[in-house]
Order: sequence, then structure tokens, then C-alpha cells
Amino acid sequence: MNELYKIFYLLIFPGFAFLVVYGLLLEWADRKIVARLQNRVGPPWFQPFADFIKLFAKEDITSEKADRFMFAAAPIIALAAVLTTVIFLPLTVPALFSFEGDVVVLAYLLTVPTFAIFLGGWYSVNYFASVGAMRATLLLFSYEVPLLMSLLGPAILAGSWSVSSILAFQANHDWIAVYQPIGFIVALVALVGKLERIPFDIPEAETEIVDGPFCEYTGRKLAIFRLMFDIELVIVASLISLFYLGGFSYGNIFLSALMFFVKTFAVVALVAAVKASFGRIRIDQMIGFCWKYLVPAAVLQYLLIAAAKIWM
Amino acid sequence: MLGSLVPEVLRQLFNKPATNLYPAEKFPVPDDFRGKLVADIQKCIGCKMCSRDCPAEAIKVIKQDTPEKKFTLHIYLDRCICCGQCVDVCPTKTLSMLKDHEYAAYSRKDIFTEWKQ
Amino acid sequence: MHHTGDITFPVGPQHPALKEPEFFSFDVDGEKVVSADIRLGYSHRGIEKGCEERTYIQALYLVERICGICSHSHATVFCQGVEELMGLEVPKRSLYIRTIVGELERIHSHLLWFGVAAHEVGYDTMFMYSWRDREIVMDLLELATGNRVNYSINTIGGVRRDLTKDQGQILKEGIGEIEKKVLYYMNVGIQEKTFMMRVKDVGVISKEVTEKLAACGPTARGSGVPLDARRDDPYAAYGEIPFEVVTSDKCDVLGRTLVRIGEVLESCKIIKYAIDNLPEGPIAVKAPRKVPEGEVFARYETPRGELVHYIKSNGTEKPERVKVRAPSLGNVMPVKYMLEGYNIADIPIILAAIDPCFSCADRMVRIEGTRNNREMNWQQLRAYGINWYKNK
Amino acid sequence: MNEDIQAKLGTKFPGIIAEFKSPRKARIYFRLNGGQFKDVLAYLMKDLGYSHLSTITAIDNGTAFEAVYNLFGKNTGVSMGVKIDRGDPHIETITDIVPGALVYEREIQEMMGIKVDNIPDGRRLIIPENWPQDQYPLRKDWNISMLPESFNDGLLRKWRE
Repeated sequence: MNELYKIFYLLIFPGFAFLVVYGLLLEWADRKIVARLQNRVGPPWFQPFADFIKLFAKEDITSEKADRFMFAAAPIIALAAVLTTVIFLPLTVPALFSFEGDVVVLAYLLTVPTFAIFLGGWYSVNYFASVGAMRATLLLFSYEVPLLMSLLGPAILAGSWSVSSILAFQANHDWIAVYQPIGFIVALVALVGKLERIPFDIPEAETEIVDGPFCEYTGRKLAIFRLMFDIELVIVASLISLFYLGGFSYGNIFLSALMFFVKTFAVVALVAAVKASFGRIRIDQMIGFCWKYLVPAAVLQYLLIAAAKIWM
Repeated sequence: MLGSLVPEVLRQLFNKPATNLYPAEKFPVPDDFRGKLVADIQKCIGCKMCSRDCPAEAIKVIKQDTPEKKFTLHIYLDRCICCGQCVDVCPTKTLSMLKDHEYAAYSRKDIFTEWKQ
Repeated sequence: MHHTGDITFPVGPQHPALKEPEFFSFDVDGEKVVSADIRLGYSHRGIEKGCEERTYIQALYLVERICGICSHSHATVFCQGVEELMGLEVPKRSLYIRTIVGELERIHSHLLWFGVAAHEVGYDTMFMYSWRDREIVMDLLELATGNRVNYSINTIGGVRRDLTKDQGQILKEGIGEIEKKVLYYMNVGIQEKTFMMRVKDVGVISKEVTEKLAACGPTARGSGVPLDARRDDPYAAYGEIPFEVVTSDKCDVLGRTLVRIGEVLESCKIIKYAIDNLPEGPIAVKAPRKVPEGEVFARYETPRGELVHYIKSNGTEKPERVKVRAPSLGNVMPVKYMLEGYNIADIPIILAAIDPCFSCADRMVRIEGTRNNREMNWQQLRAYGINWYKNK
Repeated sequence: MNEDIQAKLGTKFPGIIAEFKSPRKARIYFRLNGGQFKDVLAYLMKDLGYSHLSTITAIDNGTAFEAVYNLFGKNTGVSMGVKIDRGDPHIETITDIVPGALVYEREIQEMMGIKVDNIPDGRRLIIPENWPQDQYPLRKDWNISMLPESFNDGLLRKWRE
């Protein structure tokens, strides 16, 4: 029975099917909120599903000079990496597999898509794509360090490197966001960079370099890449609520499911509000911003934790 | 300063959206809008002033070969640019423009109108 | 100057940043733009040749369709030129109505530009807001002239529609609303940090260089050159309407933005003043079909800069030569100068800063980077596409 | 006010100025028959203050070409026409006085076929690359049928009927 439950966990509930559906729904929620903030009507709820199916029906072109294998492998690697993160995340049901140090594995799995985008852009031999690929990696260097520091903050506070135990720590104390407000803000900003959302959507700035690394992608491969971004949105939203907002493992199944939807929706609404009220900054300004403001804030947070630990 | 737009952006949440779902709801068109060109053919005296001044050569006046003077007007609505010059220049106010601006068609032949006296 | 950088980075003829097809190829190393080369001719329809085969009335409607956003400007400047050739005394009321529609068009063009510029830097909310407010102006224009874009309210010898009292009242209410919204953009919208970071000290061009390169319009006024045909060479009713020319000495894209937003506020004042003292009287005068021999050098201040129509007539009812110099052609030289030294991310916003509105075209496609770098015209490209699919 | 401009020009360049007209205060039109038009242009732009070059118009009135330099300054517009013979039309470049004129000179060069001597960048600006070299669309004796069959092979004719 245990094997059957593992397969069910991986394929249906918090695994593949649930993530795809919920990811597309969250993309709709995000587009609808941004539209409403911009005084527009916004798309119907099934728009992301329609886009996904349409893209699958479209013709799948690989440019002559591109490296066939790598060009096709990049989206799959990215999607695979994002999907495996779900093993460690206790989404309403206890995580399938959690061990001391799965926070680091999580952080690693979240950087794999950026490399996949870089490879995809680099191997589709197109000038815009290579500029976009370079920008994607530059972006990685700027937000990766503050992201890691803000994820490890709660780990130090909870005294363990496993997501489930951080969750357990928060069960009997109140939310970590209360203890580490600065860490919470740094995590939010860094994850907006990770999702490549405005103001940091520099790799695929459509008015500058025509959709960046994705401009050679069509059909199924592009659909997989877009799906990867949607699922990444779900993962990031649940990550923040797990680390900082007390997660969603409460007594009865009904309340934790409700808390799951409320918290992830709140994070998406916040990210949408950010998208609606800022412009896109340049790559050199982004790196400057991250290293001048984000990293010092994260270090400050560490000092505070260290001080708290000594006195506690 | 950072996020100077946020108060206005949040206020928009409570406003009605400015856009509408076009084929279902339509915005009103003012009454003297220059839309589809139509002719009240009985008044036409065949002076050809309109076809001479038309910038897009979209209107032809043909004399019917019947004994009494009768005319037909060929209006090529696919070429017409809705400038309204023919309406102004026509001495007998035969031509006028409706408020209808959605008369696109799949082939040029469908929007070729002929007015026979 | 050609191909000094290591990579040639093509922008155009189809590119999301460009509203109209023009082709810029940049020599770039890394992200820095080393030098820029401009190739026009992607929407040239042979308007000047067309005018020579049409009568003055028909040419008026052809000239009006040169550009979508400043159609009234081309029509007005053409009418003024032909009226000057005929020595026609145009009634004052029609001059006032022309000025009102001209200023409405300036507001509509600047709001459109502001939205597109914000979109170039990814500031999409401002794009949505400014285009929502632009709808107010479009509705006012539709009310007053019967059409949203090609208003064709001009005819040779005056105006074709009168502005009734209640239309004037509706116009003033609409203008009041726009003034509130634009003031919001000026004080809050532009101050947004991320927008400011992309616009401040970008695409700098000094005052001397602007004069040397004969730039015109907001591009010149953004660098402190107070060149404005409405004041230097008053036409229509600008002689009697008090207004000042908005300039800024910031010499960068921010300066041009402030000039354009300031000009929208200025236009609102002009329209209110013109509606209040709209003189009575006829709105048009009967114009003869034949124009006596002569030449005229007519100028107009379009939202993008100084527009010049040089018309030469030979006594028949068809013009002998109509030379149209769109303001964007004047701003092409400065934009080449502005682009060098900035990086790729700034290309769209600097291009948008001169508000390009190119009016010449052709149908040729240049394919670079295929095996044998051959150039095809439209026909060969279609044939190549069709049989490629057949034997795929 | 425009009379003294005429006087100044007359004294500085005796015999060159022809057909001087000023229909209204803010406009001056005149022709140059022969002689050095660059000095007159430089004099106009530098000393008399008409510093803004609006455009250069190329005109073909059937018998001869004419290049009209439209200047503007001190609230007046000046149009100076220079006659060019039709046989071998060429004119001196003025990019040394006004660098901005390059765009207009490239245009008259490819549209009217007036060769501009030592123009810094004579490439085509507006006309497509595969437009036949010897055809200039804005000339009076040119019409659409002179285009070779291969250029757009019937694309234009298809619309006509």
C-alpha cells in the first residue's frame, strides 16, 4: 500500500496533476489581478488552459543551426527540476521524503531551471536568445545569494535543515515572519527575481530582445517552459508560506487545505501588485540593487538572529 | 520614490474596468458619425460631381441606356475611405452616411453596392 | 563607421519596440552599443508622387493619411499652403476650430506616446492608464469631427463641421478631466523610481549638437532649444491665443518626457481659451478648383516636431510638386547620435523618445544568417516558403 | 523688413538673386541663377540668422531640376531655389555647414537622381536595394509601368483591375 500511496503522492495529489492544474489556475489569478489593477477586464478562468492546449497543437520548429538534442532537452530538465521539489514540501500532507539538509537540495533544484533557460537560449543560435541567456545567468548571480540567505535564516532559527522540522518549529511558536521581518522581505524580493517577474523580468524583456531565450521556442517546448514558470509560481508561493507564514499542516484536513489556498493566493496577489506598480530595470541596475541593498539586509538579519540566539 | 504608483493601483481594484467585451457589449457611436455610405437614389441627377472628387475612386455614376434619363450608382465600399467629401459636394443631397461601421466582409464583391433608379 | 563592433544587432523592421517598420542595425560589444546605422523606407507609399496625379481636394485626403496620429496636422498644413497660394481669406471661426482639433490631436498623440514609452521600459500599468485616459480625447474628437482618427474636418477654404454650443461644453468637461489625470502623471506617475532609473541621463544630446543636427519638436525642446512653429511662425489662431513653449534643459529622455507632458497641459489651456472666445461667422469659403501659379513653404507644429509642406502649383487643378518633410525625418540624425554609448536595454526607450512616425515604405525582406546570405524580395520569399512546405 | 534683406543679399552677391518675392511678412522666396549657392546659404544661415534648415526639396518642372533649400529663423521662412540642368544633374553637399542635411541629400539623390558631390554617406535611405539603379521615381517622365517585370511581378497590376 505504501508504494501505491507514493505513486499517488507523486502523480496525483501534491504531485504532477495537482501542480499543473493549480499552477495554471494561479497564472489565471495573477493575470486577472494585474488586469483589475490596470483597470482592465482580464482573461476568463480557462485562458491559461486554452493557451497551453493551443501551444501543444502548434507546429514545433527547431532552427537549423540549433543543437537538436539540447534545444529539446532544456525545457524538460527545467520542468523535471521544478516538479521534484514537491517531494520535500509538506503541502497539507506530510512530505514524502524529508531529511536533514533538504533545504539546500530545494535551493539547488530551484536554480536548475535558470540553467536550463540559459542552455535553451544558448543552443538556439539566435542573437536575441544568446543575449537573453546571458542576462538570465547575470540575473541568477544577483538574486541567488540573498535568496539562499533568506531561506537559511528560518533554518538557523528552527535549528534544523529540514523543511518539515522548520514547519514543526512554527507549529508551537508563532510565524517566523514575526521573528524575521527583514528576512521575509528579502525572500519576497529575491523570489520575484527568481520568477523573473517585473521589475526583474530582464531576460525576456519583450520590447528589447523579443522574448529573450524563448524566442526560438514554439509549440510543445514553449508550452513546457511556460508550464514550468507556472509551477514555479506555485512552488515559490508555498515555499514562502512554509518558511515564513507558518505552513498549512493543521489538525483537520479541511482547515489546512483552506489555509494552503489562502496563503498561496495571498503571495500571488502580492507579486501581482508588485508587477502592476513597477517598471523593468536594467540588468546592471538589478545587480547593483541586489548587492547594495538585498545582501546587506540579509546579513543584518543574520546578526539579529545571532544576537537573539545568544540572549535566548 | 519607489512605489509611488501603489495607492492609485490599489484604488483601481474598486473601479469598474474601462474595457468591455467587444462583441457582447458595444460602446455607443455619436450620431453624426461618418460610417457606411448609402444613396437615396431617386434624387440623383447624374452630375458625377461625387465620382470626380472621390479620392479613392469608390463611386461610379452610370447612365442607363433607357430612353428617359435614369442613373445607377456603383459604390465600392471596399475602397471607400469614409471621408464624406461626396456627401458634401452632392448638390441634391442624394448621398448620406449611416452610423454603421462594421460592414467588413470576406470578399470585395460582397460589399459592392449598386443603387438603380 | 560601418561594422566597427564585433556583432551586428538588428532591430527591425518587425520588432515589438517599434510602432512602425524602420531598421536599425547596431554594432555592439557585449551590451554596449558602439555605433548605429539607420535604414528607412519600410512604409514609403509614394505619397508625393501620388499628389501630383490628384486634384487638390483628392490630394488633401491622401495627405491626411500619411500618418495615423497626426492626420489633422498634415491636412491643416496642406490647406493653409493652398489657401495662401490662392490668396483666400479664410473665416476666423474655422481657424479657431482648426486650432481646437489640432490641440486635441496633440493631447491624443502625446498620451499615446507616453503609454508606449512606459511600455518600452516595462511600466505596463502606466501604459494602460494613459491609453485609458486617451479614450476620453478620442471620444471628444469623434463627437466633434465624426471620426476617431482621420478626422478630415478641414477642407480648402475652411472647416466642414461647425462646433455647436453644447459640443463646446462637453469638450471643456472632457478637457478638465484630462488635465486632472495628466497632473497625476506629472507629479506621481513619472516620479516612480524604476521609471526614473530607466529615463534619467539616458540618450543625452547637448543643446549645441541638437541645433547642429537640425532636430525639431519635443526632441529639440527637451534639450533647451525653444523651437516651436506655433510661436515663431504663428498660423491658424495661434497668434491670438496666449500660451508658452514648454522646454526643459535636462537634455535626456526624462527632459523630453517632461516637455511632452507639459505640452498636454498647455494644449488643455489653449482649447479652453479657444472654446471660450470662439468668434461667430461662417465656417468655410467657396474655393476655386484651379490654383494660380506659385510656391508656398507651409509649416506646422505637429506633436512630433516641425512639419513642412512645400507646394508648387502650376495654374492647373493638380499640384505640380508636394514635398512633405515629416518631423521624424528631422529627428533621425539626432537619434543616431543619441544611441551610441548606451546599452541594448536602452535602445527601445531612446528610439521611442523621439516618437518616431516614419512615413515611407517598401516591401523588401532582408534575411541574414541563413546559409547563403541572399536577399529576397517579397515574391521570392513567398515562393520559397510555399515550395519549402510542399516538399517538407 | 524683407526689403533690407533683399538689399543686403543684392550688395553681397550682385546679379545672382532673381525673382525675389515676399507675399507676407514671414516668408521670402527667391531663385539663384548660377553662381556659388553655398556661400549664399552660409551667409543666410550664419550672418542673417536663418539657422534652422527645415528641408531640401527637389523639383522637376519638366524642363529643368531645381533644389529648394527651405530655411527658417527669426520668425521668417526663406526658400532659396537653385537651378540644376537636366542633362548631368549634380550639386555640392552642404553637410559641412549643416550635418543634419545628410538625410535630405540622400533622399533627393535617390528620389530625383540629383547627384550630390562628396556626400559623406551616399547609401540609399528610402528606396529598396533591388530597385533598378537608373530609375528615379519622382521625376515627371517616370511612371509605374517603367518598373521591370521582375520587381514586384504583377503585384501592383493585380489590384488595378
